[in-house]
Amino acid sequence: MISITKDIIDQLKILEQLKDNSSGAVVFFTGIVRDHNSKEKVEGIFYEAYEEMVEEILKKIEKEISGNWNIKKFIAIHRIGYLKVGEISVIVGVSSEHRKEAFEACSYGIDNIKKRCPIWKKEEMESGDSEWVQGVMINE
Amino acid sequence: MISITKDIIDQLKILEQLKDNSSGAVVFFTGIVRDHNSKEKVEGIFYEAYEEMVEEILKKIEKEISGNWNIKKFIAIHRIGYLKVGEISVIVGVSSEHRKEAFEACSYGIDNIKKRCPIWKKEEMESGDSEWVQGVMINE
Amino acid sequence: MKSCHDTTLKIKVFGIVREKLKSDTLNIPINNNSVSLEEIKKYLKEFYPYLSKNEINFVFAINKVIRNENVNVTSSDEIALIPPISGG
Amino acid sequence: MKSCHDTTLKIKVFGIVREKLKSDTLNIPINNNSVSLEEIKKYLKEFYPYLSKNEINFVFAINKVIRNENVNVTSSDEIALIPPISGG
Repeated sequence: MISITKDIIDQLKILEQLKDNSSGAVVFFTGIVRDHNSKEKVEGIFYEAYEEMVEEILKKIEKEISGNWNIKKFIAIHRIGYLKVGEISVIVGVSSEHRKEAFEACSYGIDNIKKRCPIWKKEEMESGDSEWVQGVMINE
Repeated sequence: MISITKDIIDQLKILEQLKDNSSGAVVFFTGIVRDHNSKEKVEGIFYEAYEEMVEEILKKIEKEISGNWNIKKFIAIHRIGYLKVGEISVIVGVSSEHRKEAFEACSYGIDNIKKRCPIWKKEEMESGDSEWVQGVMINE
Repeated sequence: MKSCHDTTLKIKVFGIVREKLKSDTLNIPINNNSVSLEEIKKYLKEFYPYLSKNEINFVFAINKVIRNENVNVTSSDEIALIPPISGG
Repeated sequence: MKSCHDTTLKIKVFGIVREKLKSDTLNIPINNNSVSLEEIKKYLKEFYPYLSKNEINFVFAINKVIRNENVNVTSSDEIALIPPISGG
């Protein structure tokens, strides 16, 4: 299950959805809005996406993961809009029989979301300033 | 925070405890009682531990992790007693500024729990049979 | 008599580019049925000085696929300008 | 006159060993103040035939630390027999 959403990400619901009685391992990654960047205190982050393209790429990543690892369930959700410090921006969860696969697939998922999804963020500082984060060229 | 417990593991509580506004990443592993082994349907698993020694080793692992990775919080809990299919036997969670550290530390945590903690399990099959799982020599 | 500018290409823009140019779509008038990405780039850099600054790098996505080659596009294609990304 | 068996070492056992031997503690009478792990092993294998079977491998933990060397222990040490582990 993959998606891009404006809603608060409900971790417990996702943990429930990952549950599978034939799986022995669940690995779960969450990205959280930090209270600082390298220079300043941060109050929140505004995320913007080319939504339709992000969904296409998330589908591709899901397919690559199912092809490369023997996993049971895969969930990847990226939130957009304004998020306060401590809120979850992205979540990647994998369940599988054995933990090695779950770790590898989860790590592949988040790495590829960051490398390939057209999403942009603007940090809103405590000082009142705001700044678009200098990103990396898309590698899709 | 490390512990060995007879109680049901409350994932949401642990996710809350891992939360830290200065951390950008949380990685979370759960081991779950599977409904099968290589031959048979499983109904539950009985876990037994040399509890005091497990706690010593969990403390060591925690210390190694704090020494080797720049992380914010580390939680490792192993449950003992009788667990039904779908219940969580072990949980390892890490929060850190960046995801690489969280993935590595979490994976190190569960690998070392499996290699070094004196814990034993006996599978209770649907057939009514039960069997101690052939383990690995402790590597502590 | 045919008008000089028959068609308009719409280019989606996001993030810092959308903000700086104060629009989520850039319109490019074209004479022909199709036009190459290089020509679009040239046009954009001419009419949107912000995009000719060195610090803003971008690639195009055509129909939600990144195209690094200099392909031709028409007004029926979905074209987007993708500056450096920072999701996660 | 000193008794032949002055002291008793207590050995904690777990898992399949505990179940097979129907006890979580094995008592070993010793003559001296201290005894080596090799001697304990020899005694256990003699008096608990289950432990001399090939399929059951084990090591000792002394005061919660695995000791592979043939150290000496006394009755004040916490001694445990650790068969292959299977946590997680």
